[in-house]
Amino acid sequence: MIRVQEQDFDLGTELKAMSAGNTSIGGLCSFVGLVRDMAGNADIGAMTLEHYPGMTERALEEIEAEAMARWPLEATLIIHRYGRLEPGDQIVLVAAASAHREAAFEACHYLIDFLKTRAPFWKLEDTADGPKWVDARASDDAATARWAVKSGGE
Amino acid sequence: MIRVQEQDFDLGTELKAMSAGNTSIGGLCSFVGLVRDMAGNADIGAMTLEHYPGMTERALEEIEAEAMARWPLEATLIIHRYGRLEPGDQIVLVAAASAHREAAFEACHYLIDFLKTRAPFWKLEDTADGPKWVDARASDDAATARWAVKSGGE
Amino acid sequence: MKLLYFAWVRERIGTSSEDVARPDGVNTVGELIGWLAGRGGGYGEAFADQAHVRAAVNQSHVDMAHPVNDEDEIAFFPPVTGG
Amino acid sequence: MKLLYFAWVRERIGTSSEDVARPDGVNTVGELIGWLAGRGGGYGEAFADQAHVRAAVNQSHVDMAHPVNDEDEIAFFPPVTGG
Repeated sequence: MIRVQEQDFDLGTELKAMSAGNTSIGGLCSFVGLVRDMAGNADIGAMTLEHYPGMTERALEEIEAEAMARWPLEATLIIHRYGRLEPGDQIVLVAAASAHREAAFEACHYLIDFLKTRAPFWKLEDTADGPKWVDARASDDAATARWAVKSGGE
Repeated sequence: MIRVQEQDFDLGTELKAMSAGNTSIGGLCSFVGLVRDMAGNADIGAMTLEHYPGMTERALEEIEAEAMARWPLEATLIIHRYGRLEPGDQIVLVAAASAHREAAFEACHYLIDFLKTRAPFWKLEDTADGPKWVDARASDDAATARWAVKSGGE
Repeated sequence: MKLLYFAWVRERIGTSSEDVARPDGVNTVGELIGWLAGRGGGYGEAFADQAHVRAAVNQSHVDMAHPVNDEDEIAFFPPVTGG
Repeated sequence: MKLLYFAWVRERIGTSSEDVARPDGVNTVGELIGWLAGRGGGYGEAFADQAHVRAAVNQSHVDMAHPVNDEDEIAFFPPVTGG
């Protein structure tokens, strides 16, 4: 399941709903991304997340479908927020549940890596010099690229 | 933090407590292990987890300390249950929080891999032929061994 | 064609969307960028550094050689920074 | 020495712990296993397949060559299966 929303989400509720009633699940791996204060940059705080409604949902559904095709998963979840976010706020949740822990870990990692380079979101950060668009990071491209050569099995 | 307990734990409460008030955290990765029904083996259901009180806590603390030394982590959590567990029940929670997502993912993965091969727990499964001790899996040893050759960075 | 702009591409151009009739000779995303940049002003600024502009056609990421058609929804934006 | 047994090692021996005076010539975990196995009965069964018995001395995993001393807490158990 994927959701794109402005409001916050409750981590425990979301994760419990994924595994509830499915006793084929042996492992549930999740990752939550949070807005952090930049160390030594007290002037960087809140941010505003812009996205491309329509394409965002498509991109997330594609990433989810790819993970489902690549690993034996019982459930996946992607929730991504947009709008105004303060330090400590939850930005994104990705999770994967499987009979096997390696599949759950790898699929969860895959979801966040591809989301970072494919989902159409843009971060506008508050700084002492005014709002500033965050630059994409080469390390995120590298994180996505490695899945092309890694074996997808367990 | 590590905890060894018979009672269940609330996933959302535990994960929220890890990141509460720490805005240096950019990512929180967690893994929950659950008792699963073996596909095609409806006769395998509940299990009883035995452990070695004292050594269990020591082993988990060591694993946690090793992860803390290897990655730049803001918080880690290991909760492992013992006693009687039914299909769908939570067995174990491991989680790692860091400024960086790769560190959170790798440390979380490391925690569960080492816990599987070093923490003194033994599973006694109910089967149609009576209770049966679960055999250790070679794949768990392999999962631990790979950390010896993998780079510990991000 | 329906054109959409996001993040600093949107800010430089000064609008988030517009309808444009496909000009003669504009058959690819790259050619459309060239034509838009030729409008000057905010468009010139937005497309001055084409290495940092990405495109989607009908809500899928595409490269500069991708064809554009009259009924397409075409979006321009910086490299994404979600997650 | 305080000896502890877990899982099927415990079941085969029939007790979870016992105090034992270190016999002459028993200076390593491996030698202790040999001496315990020589007791026969449940001990013989528990240590028949030594490849599947693991040991801890003072709550740390050790190999068969590890020394044992009079005041040690020494545990024997199958390979662990937690998580």
